[in-house]
Amino acid sequence: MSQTQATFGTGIAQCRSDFPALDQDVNGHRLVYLDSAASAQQPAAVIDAVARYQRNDHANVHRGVHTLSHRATELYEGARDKLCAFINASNRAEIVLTSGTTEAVNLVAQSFCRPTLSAGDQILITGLEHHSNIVPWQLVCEQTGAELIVADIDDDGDVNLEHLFALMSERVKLLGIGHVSNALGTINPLADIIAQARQHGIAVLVDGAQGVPHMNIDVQALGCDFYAFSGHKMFGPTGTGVLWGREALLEEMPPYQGGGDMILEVSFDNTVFNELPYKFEAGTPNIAGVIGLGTAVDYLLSVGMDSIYEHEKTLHAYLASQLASVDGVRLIGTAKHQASVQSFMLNDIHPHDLGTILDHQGVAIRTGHHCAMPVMKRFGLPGTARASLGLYNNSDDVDHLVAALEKARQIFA
Amino acid sequence: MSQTQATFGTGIAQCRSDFPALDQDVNGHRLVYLDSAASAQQPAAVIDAVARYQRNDHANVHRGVHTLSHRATELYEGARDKLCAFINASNRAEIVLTSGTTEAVNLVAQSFCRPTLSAGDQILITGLEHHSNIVPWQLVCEQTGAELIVADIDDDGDVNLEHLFALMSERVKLLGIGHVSNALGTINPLADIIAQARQHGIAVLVDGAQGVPHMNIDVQALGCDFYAFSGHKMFGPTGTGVLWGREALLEEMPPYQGGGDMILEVSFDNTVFNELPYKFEAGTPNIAGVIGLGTAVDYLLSVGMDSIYEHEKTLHAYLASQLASVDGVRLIGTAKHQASVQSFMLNDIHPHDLGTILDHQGVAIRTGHHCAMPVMKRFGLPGTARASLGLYNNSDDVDHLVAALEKARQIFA
Amino acid sequence: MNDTLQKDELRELYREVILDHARKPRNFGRLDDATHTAEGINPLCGDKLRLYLIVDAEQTVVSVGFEGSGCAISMASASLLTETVTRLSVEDADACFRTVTQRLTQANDGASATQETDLSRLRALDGVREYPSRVKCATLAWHALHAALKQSDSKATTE
Amino acid sequence: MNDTLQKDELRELYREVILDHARKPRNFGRLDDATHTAEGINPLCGDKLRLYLIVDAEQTVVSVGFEGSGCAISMASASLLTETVTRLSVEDADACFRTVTQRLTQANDGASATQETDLSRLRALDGVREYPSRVKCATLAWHALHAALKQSDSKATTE
Ligand SMILES: Cc1ncc(COP(=O)(O)O)c(C=O)c1O
Ligand SMILES: Cc1ncc(COP(=O)(O)O)c(C=O)c1O
Repeated sequence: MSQTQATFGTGIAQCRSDFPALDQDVNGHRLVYLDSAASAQQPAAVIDAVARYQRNDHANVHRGVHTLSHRATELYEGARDKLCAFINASNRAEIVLTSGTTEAVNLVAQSFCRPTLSAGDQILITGLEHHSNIVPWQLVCEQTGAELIVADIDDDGDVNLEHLFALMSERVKLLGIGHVSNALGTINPLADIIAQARQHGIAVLVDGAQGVPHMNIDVQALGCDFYAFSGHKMFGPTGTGVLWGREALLEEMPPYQGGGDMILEVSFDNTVFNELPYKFEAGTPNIAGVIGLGTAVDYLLSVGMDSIYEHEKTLHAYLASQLASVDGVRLIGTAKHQASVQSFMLNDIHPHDLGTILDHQGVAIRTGHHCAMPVMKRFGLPGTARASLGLYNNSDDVDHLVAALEKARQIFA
Repeated sequence: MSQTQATFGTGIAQCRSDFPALDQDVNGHRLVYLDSAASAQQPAAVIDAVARYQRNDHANVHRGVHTLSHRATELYEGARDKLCAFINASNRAEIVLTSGTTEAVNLVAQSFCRPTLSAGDQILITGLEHHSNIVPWQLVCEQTGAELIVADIDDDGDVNLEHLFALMSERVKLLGIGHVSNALGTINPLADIIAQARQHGIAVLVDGAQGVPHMNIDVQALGCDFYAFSGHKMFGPTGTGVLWGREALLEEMPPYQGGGDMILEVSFDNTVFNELPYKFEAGTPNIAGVIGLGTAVDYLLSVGMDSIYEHEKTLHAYLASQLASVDGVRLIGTAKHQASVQSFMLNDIHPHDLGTILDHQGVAIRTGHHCAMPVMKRFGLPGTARASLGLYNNSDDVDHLVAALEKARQIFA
Repeated sequence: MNDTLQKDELRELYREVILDHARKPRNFGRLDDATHTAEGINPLCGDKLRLYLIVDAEQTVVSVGFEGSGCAISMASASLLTETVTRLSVEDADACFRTVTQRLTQANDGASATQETDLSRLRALDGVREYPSRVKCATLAWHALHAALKQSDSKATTE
Repeated sequence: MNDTLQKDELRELYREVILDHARKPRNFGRLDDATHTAEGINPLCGDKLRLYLIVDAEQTVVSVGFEGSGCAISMASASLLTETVTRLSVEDADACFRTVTQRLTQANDGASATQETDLSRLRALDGVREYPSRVKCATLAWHALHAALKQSDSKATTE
């Protein structure tokens, strides 16, 4: 069925075999997994690290003097160190482990914003955001009387920078902005945006869920205040994530949740919170998941973030051009800089129907609103079909997708 | 080194071999794991279920039309159904999946209490509680001006019921109480306590972290309003947990976190939250972990909760009597009804030193405050040594512990 | 790869009658004088529709309309629904809800004997049974029907 | 099981001198006229101590005391600390902090040459190196020393 041979990404091409889930047939066809933006597959190294940990080293962390507890703590805290280096945080105290991007954003909304926001203050986001970077701000605005304001996006799926900058003022206390749009693939020009926000004294949270898996991240160079991302999108386990925050800000913030591990001393009159990052990590963490996430970091580094970025850039260009060449396909999201994601429509076929027809041919794409309903509304669509790439995809996958679309056209002819 | 043969628990005895982590040497000795109250080991069935899922079926849940997404959703929601039946919830909508007990308690503090508490109101807990059932209430009391009040415990480690009942009044909005104390093993007489609370219209949250792994739980029979527990204490993965709540209460509560999956519809003016239980499950959940937790439920049911309870009851009695027979040992926690946990001191040896000496002989116990500093303070101790049992322990483990204590006595002679 | 078999299965799902109803839904539009109405939402794919019923004094559904948008399966199912339940008693209409949901979620199609109603046109939906992830689309309008018959304004989801 | 070897390793950790210092800590008690003080907390095992220093005009540590409770290792280490740093210059005392923490956390014991101070009594702590989970106990008092020398009242933890 494949029309061309993989013509690029050969250096990275062998990575595909590291991912056991990709080596299967679905509905009688080789699986073509184009849904990594929703959740990525894991290399065997990650799956095995988690299982090995459970078979040999599991115990609760931080609180035990026995050998297993010590081993578990070393592995768990070792993963934190890896994450710290991976995004170039200045200090492991800045790596707060969460259950995902969503919890990380909620933590900032509740611990950074809620105590200080009041009526008249504003939180600024863009029209591109994922629900996880919208609803937490809506909730805190409702709780405090602050106002949520939203910068428009244009027809290509770029944030309208003029509008965004015009909305910035001293009233704005925080800007929440995605690194890469999960719906349209737009890479936001963060350097400019953050520099501008700085001038107004606006704190910046970057939703990096779709950034981290695809490019080298240096939080210090970015200049933001918070950077949030999820383990499961970067080939690590579900139920893991990171909130990176500047130490000085985290230091000032009250804890988010109460419980074990986040305190130094509890009495009924007076409770002393633990130091960073533990102040924000209440209860038994996802130990196995975090250890797996550390292995995912090792894996990504062994492949090389720059190779990944180059590979995906080339492949995305191929994806976009091949899709555009299909009769009746309309690309949704044609921003100047895009990464890994391409949304589209085929004639008037509802994306959900398209998803079923492709799945029937072994091609897994996502269809629907992609947790970005405002983006859909902006384009007047009920949803889109979205193909998204991970480091393991190749041009053959794209060719399969295109071939499968032909069949959809026939059925709905 | 073992002085007696395992003389009971033979029916359940073969379970031990289901747990790979128990089959190892630590410091040259067979591992004797007596720290399940901190975190339990996993049966191979759970470890394998998680790995199998990652190798074959992983994708994001709820939002996808393709085969893997459908499989993942079926497995994930299937686990919810298992949990629902396991604790006899009346309805799967009442099973809110969380990252653990700690998050579950914080959810109730923030979504149930915070919107309605005000100065003059009270939250009632007992002197036995784990930090996870103290600090979330402290935080919400500070946020709302409500008062945290605490029922005393007596010298055996029983809650002083007279005091507890005397503290109940219409001012008390919620009682947070553990099912089983992780520090002292006390099983609270929940039926009486909940009945009494009901008379004052007090909502009751039971911290079931140490209940679920050891006995059959029927939340409807208990009559409480919320029941919280953790996956990793019941032989399931870390990063998983459950808040069970009465549907009518959950229905009224605002969401806890905002994000994907917990909404039906997002626009910048108006966001419609999803129905139960999804309203409380923002973001990509710990899919693999929850699937593993479902397998842990299968495992527990296959062993039988009543057998587990009986086995551990006998073994706990043996543990307590063997410990008490060691010269210089003082039991901490001698409540009428105890489960699975025994704290103790040996002469004036600091528990931490004891932990090291036992670990050196392959015996893993926990030492310190067990995230229950108020209990330690009550007994005037910096911490205790704590041996805790899981279904896989046997009398041989107890004998090893006792033998290892002899060496500690010699060193500190 | 056996393209023929697949195409057949897909054609089973997307039968001509389904495509036809999806493209030209019958009874599409709001009924201003509706006595019963309910919204159906499928958060998975964004299907969203509102059903309008006019029930007369004899408890007969005299008129049915719907508006909304969604995939071919949900639109066709809603359209077929309007044709099926018009002129039925409220009781029979609600029995249809049960029959259809059972029929689509269970392997066999045991149900339809429970009533007199002519459900033959609903056979068009049978292909959905092979696509469990699409059953929600096919049943959405029926859940809305059930909700509408229970109360006058409510929201149904298939989650 | 080779009980002899083990007993030896444990005896290396719990040497007589450690047990002696733990049972009868030297310079135990609050110094009311302290010029510098800091608290050390090890949340892991609940070790908690407060160190008091009197530093004179020449920047010499003229007196050291501590109070608190903890395991044998942390108590003995604090007791040994008070004996070691009394009469040292502030600079040398702080150098001790670095030497001890390095010595206990690194496999080899390279450090002590960096200064003139007599650290011989601290060899008693060397057994701790085999017990990574106990290093925090042994270094707790030293972290408090470092914190005390930096500012007049602060809290140190070994997390
Ligand atoms: C009685 C009790 N409550 C709550 C918790 C907190 O559970 P987790 O750390 O899994 O959130 C624990 C365990 O640490 C516990 O033993
Ligand atoms: C851009 C973006 N932000 C946030 C999220 C939320 O991440 P999670 O569901 O892992 O919390 C996602 C993924 O769903 C995303 O793509």
